[in-house]
Amino acid sequence: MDSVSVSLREAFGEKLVKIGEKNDKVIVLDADVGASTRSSYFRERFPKRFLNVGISEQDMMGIAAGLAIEGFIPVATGFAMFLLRAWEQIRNTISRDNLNVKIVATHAGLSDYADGSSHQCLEDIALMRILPNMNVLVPSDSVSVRSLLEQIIVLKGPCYMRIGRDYSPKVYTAEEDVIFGKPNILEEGDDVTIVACGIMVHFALETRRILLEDNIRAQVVDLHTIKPLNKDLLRYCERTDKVVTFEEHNVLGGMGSAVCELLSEKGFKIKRFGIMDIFGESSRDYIGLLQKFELDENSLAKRVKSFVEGDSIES
Amino acid sequence: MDSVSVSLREAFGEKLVKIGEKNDKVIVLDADVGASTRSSYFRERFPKRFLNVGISEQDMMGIAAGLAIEGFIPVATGFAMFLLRAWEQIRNTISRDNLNVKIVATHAGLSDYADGSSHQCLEDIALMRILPNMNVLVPSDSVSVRSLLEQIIVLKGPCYMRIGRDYSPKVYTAEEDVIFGKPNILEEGDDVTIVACGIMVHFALETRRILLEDNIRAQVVDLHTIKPLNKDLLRYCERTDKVVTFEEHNVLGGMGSAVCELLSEKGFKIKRFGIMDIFGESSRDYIGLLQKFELDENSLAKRVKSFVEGDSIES
Amino acid sequence: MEKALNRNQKLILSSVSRNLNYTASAFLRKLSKESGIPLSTLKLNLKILKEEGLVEYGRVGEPRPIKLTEVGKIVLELLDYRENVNDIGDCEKSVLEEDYRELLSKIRSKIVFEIYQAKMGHLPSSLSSANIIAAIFQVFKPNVTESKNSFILSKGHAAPALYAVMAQHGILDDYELAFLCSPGSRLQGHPDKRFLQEVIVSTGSLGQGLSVGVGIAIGKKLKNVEGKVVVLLGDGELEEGQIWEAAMSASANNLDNLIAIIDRNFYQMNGATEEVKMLEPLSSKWKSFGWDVIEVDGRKIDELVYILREIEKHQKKPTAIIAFTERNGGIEHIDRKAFYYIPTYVEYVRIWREQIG
Amino acid sequence: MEKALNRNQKLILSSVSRNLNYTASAFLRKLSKESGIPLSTLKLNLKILKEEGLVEYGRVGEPRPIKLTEVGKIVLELLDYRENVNDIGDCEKSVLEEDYRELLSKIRSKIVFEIYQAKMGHLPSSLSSANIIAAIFQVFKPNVTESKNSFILSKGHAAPALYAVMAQHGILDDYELAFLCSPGSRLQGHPDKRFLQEVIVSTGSLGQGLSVGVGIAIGKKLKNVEGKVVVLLGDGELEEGQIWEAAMSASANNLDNLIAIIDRNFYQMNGATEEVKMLEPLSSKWKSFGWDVIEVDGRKIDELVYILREIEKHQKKPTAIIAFTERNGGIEHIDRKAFYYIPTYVEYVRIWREQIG
Ligand SMILES: Cc1ncc(C[n+]2csc(CCOP(=O)(O)OP(=O)(O)O)c2C)c(N)n1
Ligand SMILES: Cc1ncc(C[n+]2csc(CCOP(=O)(O)OP(=O)(O)O)c2C)c(N)n1
Ligand SMILES: [Mg+2]
Ligand SMILES: [Mg+2]
Repeated sequence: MDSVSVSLREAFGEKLVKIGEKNDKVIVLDADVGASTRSSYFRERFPKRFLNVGISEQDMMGIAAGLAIEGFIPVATGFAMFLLRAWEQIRNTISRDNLNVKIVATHAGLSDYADGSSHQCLEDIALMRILPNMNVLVPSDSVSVRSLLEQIIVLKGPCYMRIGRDYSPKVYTAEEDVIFGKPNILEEGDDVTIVACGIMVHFALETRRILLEDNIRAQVVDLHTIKPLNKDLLRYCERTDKVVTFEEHNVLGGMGSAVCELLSEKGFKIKRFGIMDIFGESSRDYIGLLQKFELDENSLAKRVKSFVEGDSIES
Repeated sequence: MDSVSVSLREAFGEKLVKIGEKNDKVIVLDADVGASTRSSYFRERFPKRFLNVGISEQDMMGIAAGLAIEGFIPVATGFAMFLLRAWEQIRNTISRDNLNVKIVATHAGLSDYADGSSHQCLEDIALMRILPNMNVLVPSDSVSVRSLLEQIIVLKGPCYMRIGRDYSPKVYTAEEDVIFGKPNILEEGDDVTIVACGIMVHFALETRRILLEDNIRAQVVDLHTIKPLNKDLLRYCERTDKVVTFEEHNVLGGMGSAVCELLSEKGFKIKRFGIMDIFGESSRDYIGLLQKFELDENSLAKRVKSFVEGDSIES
Repeated sequence: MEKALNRNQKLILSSVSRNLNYTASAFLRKLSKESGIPLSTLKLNLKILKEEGLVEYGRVGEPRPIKLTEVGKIVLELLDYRENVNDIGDCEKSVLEEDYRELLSKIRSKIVFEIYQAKMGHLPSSLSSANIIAAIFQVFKPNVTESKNSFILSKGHAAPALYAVMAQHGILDDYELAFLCSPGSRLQGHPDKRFLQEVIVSTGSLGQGLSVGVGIAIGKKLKNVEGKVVVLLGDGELEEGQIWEAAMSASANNLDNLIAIIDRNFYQMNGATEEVKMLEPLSSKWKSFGWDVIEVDGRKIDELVYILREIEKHQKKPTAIIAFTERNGGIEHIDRKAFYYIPTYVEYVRIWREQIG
Repeated sequence: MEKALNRNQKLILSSVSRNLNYTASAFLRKLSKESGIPLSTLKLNLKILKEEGLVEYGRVGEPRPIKLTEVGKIVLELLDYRENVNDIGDCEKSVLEEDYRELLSKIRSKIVFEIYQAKMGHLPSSLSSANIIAAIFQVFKPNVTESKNSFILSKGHAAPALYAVMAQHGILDDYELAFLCSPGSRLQGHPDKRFLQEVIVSTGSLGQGLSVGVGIAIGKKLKNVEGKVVVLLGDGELEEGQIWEAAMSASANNLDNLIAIIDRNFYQMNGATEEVKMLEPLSSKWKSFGWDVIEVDGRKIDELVYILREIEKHQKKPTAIIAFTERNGGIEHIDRKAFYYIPTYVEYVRIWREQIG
């Protein structure tokens, strides 16, 4: 389970080329970070269908809107943090007019560990999921990236897909196992449900392993599609007493919050794990940074255990 | 209770002048909507401490940051929707550096009923409350506007205050009753707790009145300070079985979501009422629009009743 | 309100104005007999007209004569003179090549009508743009399915002017002009594609239209199709940085199919542009961003039409037209410094008379 | 990592390099005797040095001789030559008025050192700006408490250059340069005020610094205080529309205390600026936005210093300096088209030798 698969952005860049081969309506837009997002692979293969609009994220979203109006399928790529520079444009043009623009944001969460707080995006799930018409996806590994990218290209309507930079422990082996809109139960268990997205799915599986040593059996759900939010999740959660959420995002407003909203009418006990409403910082390695924010499997196992056993030390 | 007090933006504009008289560090910034936000009153009184930076919201937030660095207390004003054009600037400069900038956003919610979906801001509570260091306030009437404005000016750190345009039924009589950070229990009751903010507090009180006819006794809490979120709210909610939230905002990510997050560990049953994840539209009157979105007291009473009585028709 | 008045409704409306002192049911019986239209059909349509506030009549047990409401009268007035100019789509034919005065009067009256009805909407900003939008539609007939040209009203608050021109071109029915900002109306406060498809992209938040125009222009080039993309910008709107991002993108991509028209009325919402942010030297700005620039008297529609036709034939680069206008559209007693202005009934009638005499 | 090396730590470091084959405790006893510093004090400091990876030694039951780590050696190297130029703050004295060559070599070496240590950070972009930042600090000594001048590194990815110059001016200790991007280090990947106060405003997201500069400049005027605000921009960064919003604000507010320096190296992250977005005619752009413009060879620090001193005396308007640079900072074998470049050990040593020889 813990063998690292191909990097997330590599998977994205390569799959994009494959999609481009089959679908000539796909146009890729970049705001001068193509080498980093790996959208550059598409540029190399289809220079005419690739546009580096420069360091102008707002303009990029407007151009994407225009291309969608003309019947193309624009894929607007960039670092998650800087795409949010264009939040209002995404809101007022793309989302409001329900335009067929696919936004793929890389370097999300803490994955851009070196660059520090200006680059580490911990807010995008919140900002995107509250937009009407927007579909929001957070694939958990490179297999999911490929699978979901393929699916959103054919979907009509705006999509936001969030991926990290490289680190991507293997969660899936087959692309068919990841279906847009369908949460995946990866492990069964009846003491607690862990709902996770992104690379936190890997950490959820590892956490489960550690909890088993204490005889706590966790059900693990990969919520790769955060919007539309599938109500089956409610049913899945009913199998356990308590629910926890893992995400590489501020604990406010993100996936955990979406889960709270969905389950709120039913009186579940839920605890969210993520970044505790502070900014990121630089680090020379990713795992070290996750540890610092207590999002590694050992910290998580300890935190979940204490929640399951009822003494909520932290709150 | 239902007598309409002075308009929200009038209260804001007038109070701002009073504050300016006492505190010469206060500088007011405007992005060319001063006549509408009523920050123009400040301009008339203190032309040298007022700056219309033009239709450049991003630049305005940067300038505000610079003024704060120089020791001033900049108040950056504008329509809620267009201030969000500068979300990333607010995030990466103001909130990250914990700068002493006060953002006051008018025309929030549906209150700019004529202008339609491009102007009706249903996302700002979500976007602001997930920013570390940011204080988020939604005063419920003109008395609260005055009171909270005065309080945030002396507070150190960034603040976002959200107000509507005009409509402002009276909730409070004395400014002393509204204290930053402290949720207000306006009415007691033991069947359901209504947590509300903004003008929805008025509608919560009206809803309570209607529910009483059905022998449902609602506790009404004004959650004017959404961040920092006072944990006393948890205690207040414990008095009733069920909790509902009223807000003039997308039901995703906003105040209701914050309440879900706070109460999530305890297994409350919560239902959120707001705009059901769609965009606004034009109307010739405000109340009509609220009715269309089922946010008037009659619709709300019906919806709360059905939740309290356990048959959740809607979900 | 998604649809315009149908034939039967128009008939009812004009008959009501000629038939006084009938109760609703007596009126309908009479009309049915005269026209041969089934009573039930007429009944249904009358009910719709009442719901939309165009006619009023009594009810069972409380009979009152049927009559037009204030709005109903104005809608009828509009319908009437539209008949005179030979109905939808044909409007162009009736306009002499060099004499757009009548056309403009009609458009201006429609704008005033919309705003008087709604008691909201931005009259000065709409009047400022009326000529320009009229000229654009005259030359490019954009946004309808058959058209190869696209138009974006980036200064979305001039929506009433857009709607008036659209009505003039039969894209909207005149009747709908009475319903600016009404719930469910296609005429939202700002152009909204969810309600009105011909608005190709929703606007209202300033500074975004030019980027969308760049995207459409690139799209047309990728598809190898002809057609111009015209974007109308406010001068104050140029203070949004996104405009300059888009301006750079346009020249970097050699968009010789993109035209930006700047409604240069020297005022923004809260002051004069030169006092707020100093836009001059405006033409140098555009030139330094790689655009061709043409300055034109934006009060003269014939000049605008002429220039647009020239550009259509000879464009080599993205082209900015700086159109000098006045925010009162030439209606003297409206203050061109003011941003908000809702006419009273007296003013309304006065303007209406002045314009269509 | 909030503090620099203290006197005792420096002493330990240099003694270790001279004393081979001691175990840690033997070494400490010897040093304590020689220096008169209490053993417990030395012990504590040695422990800190070990935690920070500068020295290594064995543990109880597993004795190994104490020695400097790779990093420790380099830090010591840096400390040593700093001693030679007469320590913190005095660096200026040692620099002949017209001969900044040595100064620049040191700054460049420090930049390379930082990035070699961290194996991350943007070397070419930092080298490109090194001269400019050095000149700004030479003339304005900004951001420290006593200074009336402010400097914003809007192109925040040149942080290593800023840190190197700050170390040169004693704002940072050279020792800290080994810790770029380390958790808790004051030297974050991009200048971060939360970690380093002298960074007056955090950057990293391009296009925001000029607006903040405008705000500070307005603030200084409101307070009626002297002082310049200098903002360093990348050329690619000028593609952000916010820059042009700020440019307009600066001229509208007559900010004769605001200087923007454009690091004109003709490359951005993914290509040449003229291929991506076409910035030329760049000087016309700034002029048309109401700025005075000066072009200068940004590879010559004496020219930069001269121009800045002139502007300091005679500025009348917001002034843009277009400084023509190269993204390799003159180090020939680094490709100035590349955005990413991490030197290998061999390259590192080579550059180091070339620079401080
Ligand atoms: C992004 C944004 N900011 C602010 C507004 C509010 N607003 C509407 S119109 C207007 C003034 C526009 O001035 P100008 O572009 O000169 O248009 P004019 O009415 O003069 O034609 C403003 C500030 C808006 N609609 N969008
Ligand atoms: C808003 C934003 N968008 C994108 C980036 C990613 N980025 C960092 S540096 C850079 C290129 C900068 O080019 P330039 O301004 O010319 O600086 P140079 O390195 O050449 O000095 C980009 C696109 C960023 N930091 N911020
Ligand atoms: Mg104007
Ligand atoms: Mg460059």
